[in-house]
Amino acid sequence: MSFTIKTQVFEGPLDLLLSLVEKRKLFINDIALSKVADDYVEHVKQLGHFPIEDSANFILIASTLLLIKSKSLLPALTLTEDEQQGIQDLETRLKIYQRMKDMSVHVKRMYGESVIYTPTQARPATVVFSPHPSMTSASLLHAIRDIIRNLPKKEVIPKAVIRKVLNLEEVIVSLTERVTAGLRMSFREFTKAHKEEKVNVIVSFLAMLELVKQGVIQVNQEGSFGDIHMETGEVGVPRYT
Amino acid sequence: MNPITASTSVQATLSAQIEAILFWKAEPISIKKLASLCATSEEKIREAIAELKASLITNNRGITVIEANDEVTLGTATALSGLIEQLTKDELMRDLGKAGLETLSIIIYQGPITRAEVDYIRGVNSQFIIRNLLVRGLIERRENPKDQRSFLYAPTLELIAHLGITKVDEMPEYTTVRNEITNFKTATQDETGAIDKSNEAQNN
Amino acid sequence: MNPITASTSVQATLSAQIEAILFWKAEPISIKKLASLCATSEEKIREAIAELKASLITNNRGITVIEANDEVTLGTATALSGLIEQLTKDELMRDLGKAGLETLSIIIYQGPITRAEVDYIRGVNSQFIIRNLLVRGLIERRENPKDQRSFLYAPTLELIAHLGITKVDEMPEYTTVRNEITNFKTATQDETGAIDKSNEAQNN
Repeated sequence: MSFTIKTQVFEGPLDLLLSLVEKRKLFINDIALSKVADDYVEHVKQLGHFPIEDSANFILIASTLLLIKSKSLLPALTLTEDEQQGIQDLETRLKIYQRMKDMSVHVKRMYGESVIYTPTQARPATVVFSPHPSMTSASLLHAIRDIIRNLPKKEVIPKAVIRKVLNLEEVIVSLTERVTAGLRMSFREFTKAHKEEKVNVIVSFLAMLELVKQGVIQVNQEGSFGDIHMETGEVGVPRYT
Repeated sequence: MNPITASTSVQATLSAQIEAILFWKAEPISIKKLASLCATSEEKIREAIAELKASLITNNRGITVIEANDEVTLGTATALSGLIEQLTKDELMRDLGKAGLETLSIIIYQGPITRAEVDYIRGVNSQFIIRNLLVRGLIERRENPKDQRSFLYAPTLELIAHLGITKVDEMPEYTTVRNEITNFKTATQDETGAIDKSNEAQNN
Repeated sequence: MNPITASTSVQATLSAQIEAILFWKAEPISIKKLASLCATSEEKIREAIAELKASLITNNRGITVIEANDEVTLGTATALSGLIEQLTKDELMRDLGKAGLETLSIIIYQGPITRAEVDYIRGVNSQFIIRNLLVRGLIERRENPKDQRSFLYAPTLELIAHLGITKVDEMPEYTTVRNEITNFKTATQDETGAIDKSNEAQNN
């Protein structure tokens, strides 16, 4: 686990992801992404307080990464077309982002280095009072009203909703409770309660993987289209592999 | 400034240096001032000006050097004066459109106001629109008592009279509008300091 | 094809006309507007601009033509930027900030581009940084011919001038990078679906 990266400020989830990939000197592909999935989740946990709408972006990418990782761990896992697309998209975005990051070095170096200056003022011309017929009190009021209407407002996403959908910890807690109580249940059953959004499925999945990682539960899948069954392992005695 | 740029700028001919300065300043400059800006003698400046003048004529360029009373400036070539005169007329008649009305309304309702603030309220850069409004005598610019490097813009008396009022506060909904914009400015300024950031290249 | 001598002599006058107009206007002017002012075709204007540009370079002149988004303006030659920099009182804010640099690079290398696409590449909401760049006059927004509800963002002449280039394709690796990105995108089937998803909350 790296602690050097922790102090860095990331512009967004792709910035973080790219720095993790580059740190390991990997090319952008699914293997690289599965390798950095754990690092990414770890960093997202440490980043802590970012604006709620950004955290949604971070967590969505975390879920895609864990999907990639779980596919590499459980090759039998079948991905839906959407999920497959999501993985490909992430790769593409990251590749584009990487090229843009490279190019930003040029922009930074060149910006302000040898400026082409444009004239500081208009060529001297005699000022002739020349209002345009469109300039009336009424049209000016209309114009300023338009401006006021278009003043930027924060794009507010209701905090309560996002919290409910994307709070990892809550999903983990709920999953842990149900697993310890019921000992054996299917992943599909668990996600039934949250099926409104694909995000929920992914987050549940992510939470499950988190539990797997912590050794709280074990996963087995019967056949490639079968349900994933979870059962308690040695609860309270984490195993690290 | 890196050494490469510095050395190339030394290599640029004196007449190119003079041309760039005159072009950029857009107003008459004395020979003496040019000599000091280019760190050379007035004699050399005169030679370089003659050179520039000749080169502009030989190459049939659209601009020319105008000299009077030991001052020089650039102007458009006399052969093109008809075109430019037409352009000037068209320019004054042209409808400045939505951008013009917007900018003018901000200066009327919020003036005296800096260009940075106009930019910030509009969400786009207003440099050229403001120049246009100045040339048309619709707005005027004054010193900013709070900041020597920037100017304040306000409607001209002619504009106020043209709008059929005697003072800006007779504009419809003047107080309401002013308050609404002030609220926006104070709310966002605290949060982001965005006005400061937009201050660069403020030279108008 | 007309006799070569005849056509070059017509173009020489045209490039002088353009130079005079650009000089006098001292602000960005569209190719279309130039064509109407000079009563000729946009095609001929483009040729004449190329000629003017070449002639300014060949004759080591102090000024240059910069182009972006079908607009042109005159500026001081890059070789003289050090000299003018010493004369200007305005402190250029060179630091764009990390988000600004990132967003600007995307708009330079991939523009004209929608905000949804910028968001998609950056993985975060770019509303405020885009507004900030608009206010600073570094990018401009225009109608999106493909979608009336969204806008396209592109570098301004001001940005091109700040980078010390005369056209956006003078940026290092410009064509290579643009092609590469097109290839990345076509490699991913149906990636538009993904862009649509990030389209929500697009109101800037």
